[in-house]
Amino acid sequence: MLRDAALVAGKDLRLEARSRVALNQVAPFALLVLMLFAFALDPDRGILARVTPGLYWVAVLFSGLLAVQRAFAVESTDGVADALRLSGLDPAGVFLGKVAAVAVQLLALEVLLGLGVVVLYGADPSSVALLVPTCLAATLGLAAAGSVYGILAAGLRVRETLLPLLLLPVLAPVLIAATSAFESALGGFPGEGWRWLGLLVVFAALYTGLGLATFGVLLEDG
Amino acid sequence: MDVTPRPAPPEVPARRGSGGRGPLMALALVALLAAVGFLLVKQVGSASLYFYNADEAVAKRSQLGDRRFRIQGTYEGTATDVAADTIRFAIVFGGEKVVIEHTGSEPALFQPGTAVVCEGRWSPDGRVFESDRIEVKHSEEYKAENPDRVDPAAP
Amino acid sequence: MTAVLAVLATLADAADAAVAADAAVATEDRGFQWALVLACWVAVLAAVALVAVRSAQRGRRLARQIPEEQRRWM
Amino acid sequence: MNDGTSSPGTRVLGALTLIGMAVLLAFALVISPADETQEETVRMFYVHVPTALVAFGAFFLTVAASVGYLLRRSEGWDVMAGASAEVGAVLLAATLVSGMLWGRVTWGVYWTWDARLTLTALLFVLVLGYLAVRRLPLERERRSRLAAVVGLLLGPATVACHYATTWWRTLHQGPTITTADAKMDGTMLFTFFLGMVVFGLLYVWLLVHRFRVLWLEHRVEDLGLDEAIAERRREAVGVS
Repeated sequence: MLRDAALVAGKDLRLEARSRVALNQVAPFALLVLMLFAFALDPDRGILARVTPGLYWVAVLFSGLLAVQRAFAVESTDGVADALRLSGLDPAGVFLGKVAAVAVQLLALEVLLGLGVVVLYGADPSSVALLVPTCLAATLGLAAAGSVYGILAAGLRVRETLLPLLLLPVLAPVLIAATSAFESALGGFPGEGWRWLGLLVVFAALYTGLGLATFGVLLEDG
Repeated sequence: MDVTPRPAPPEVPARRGSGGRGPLMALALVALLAAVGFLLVKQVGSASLYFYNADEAVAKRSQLGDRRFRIQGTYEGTATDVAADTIRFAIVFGGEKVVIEHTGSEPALFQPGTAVVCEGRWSPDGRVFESDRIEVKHSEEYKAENPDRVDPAAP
Repeated sequence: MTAVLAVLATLADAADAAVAADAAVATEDRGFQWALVLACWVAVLAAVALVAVRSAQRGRRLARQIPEEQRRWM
Repeated sequence: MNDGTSSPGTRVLGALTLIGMAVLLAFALVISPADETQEETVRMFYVHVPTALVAFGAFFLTVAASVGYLLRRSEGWDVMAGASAEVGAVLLAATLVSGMLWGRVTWGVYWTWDARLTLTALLFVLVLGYLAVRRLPLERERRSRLAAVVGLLLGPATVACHYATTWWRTLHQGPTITTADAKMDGTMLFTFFLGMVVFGLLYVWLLVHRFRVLWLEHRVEDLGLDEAIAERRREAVGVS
């Protein structure tokens, strides 16, 4: 299963490395979102500093949505999904591979957005001990939930509208928990942050479990 | 990547139909239940804080600084007007008393003895809590109203 | 802290008058409360009734397209 | 002789529901007393709480039926899951509306983002998403499969929503009716239980009808497909 996962993740990341869609389109989009927030809230520096965690995660969420859509659009076009199914790969392995590929892209995106937040909004990323595990857990949750719904919506004519409708409410807990954890990390009272991190871990575990168990059903005939 | 068809390992059961789904479904259910249970254990009593109780807010006064938060306590005594639309009253919780200066309107059930949640921040000197929104947190107890007491002026 | 206590003492003095005023407001509010209660019940029952009627209409329209023997179980 | 989705059984059920609703209205609006602190607004309790609890029950049936579908792959489970979610969505909408009005008069605000309200809003959106999946223009077997997987997720959301007031600090008050002791006046308690029974009956009544409507929808789909195949055959025969 893990070998299959590595195969799929490798394939996706190689595809990405060659096509550079994430680099050339998703990353600029994410930075653009950050800039738009700054334009909208500029007159009051205080507001921008207070809402930085929320803006950061909203930006991650929206650009993450694009990354997920992209990851599964790749499958549905050239009949790759059929090839995957026929190849006899373990569905759980395919799922893990997809999650890993999406998570790697998301992490790169988060680092980029983190730099943007530090430079543009003046955030202070000194409490790394909480920020890094929060990012990891939230990313795993986003990638796992995104992969479950991504394969579900892949190949449907209405996927552009259906995927956000299904995915955003499901990801709301991640947004809330990650934002709160960041708030307490940036605000200098990390005590509460750890509880939110716990919630993120639960979420990631829940969706990884769900994906492992149901991916076979979802993959059955595309 | 090699995606050429290869024979499925013989021990893998057919993917279609009800056969072979059982263990996976069981796994899914166990995962769901375990996660929910973990969530329950993790979060009971700790709280993602919708509000701080009055005593916690006093204890964390320096930490909270000028952050906006919500504070909860039982409204005691009566409110006095200190400005055109600002009232001052006290809330109590856990043995701590906090004076609230509230600007704006009050909900209908805002009466002495009810638990209230006020939204705002500590004043710069930390003496009073400056609120601009009051929510009444009524209890989960329901008692029939006693007509004699409520309407003493009735003929 | 003493200033706070002094303020509270003044607050307590004004209590009786305020309670009387509150009771008066509360009784006046009854009409408003009834309006909300009735609005709530009407909204809920009307919504359920609307759903039920539309569902029945759709059921009737669909049933006409299906031969009788296929829906004998109903 | 039978031109709709009703049958003798559902007619009896419907009559019981309507009579029960009339009695409930009498108890809720006339017979039961006003509350000591909340006064007349407590009369929203009898619609708010039963609709919420019955809606939660409805979503659990959706989850159970989704599991049933994934295990057995039978059309009945699929239709059951869909019908239950539809009725549950209506009841949850009723809960939200009554809760907003009730909150406006007791808390002083229509809406606040505490754990219970936030989770209820999320649950409602999740159900809307589930119903959107059920409306996808796909071949039925695939649509049912996708819907069943999405339906599973209503389970944790419903549990979290139901226990939100116990797990987290909320503006929303905690449970009134617990097995240990009900913190409620006798007539009020009876009215509440009556409300549970009546909204429960309403749910079952609507569920049966929605089940039949969805079943008929599938039959009409099949009919359309059969006709298309037959037509195609005729064409083929005509050409050759």
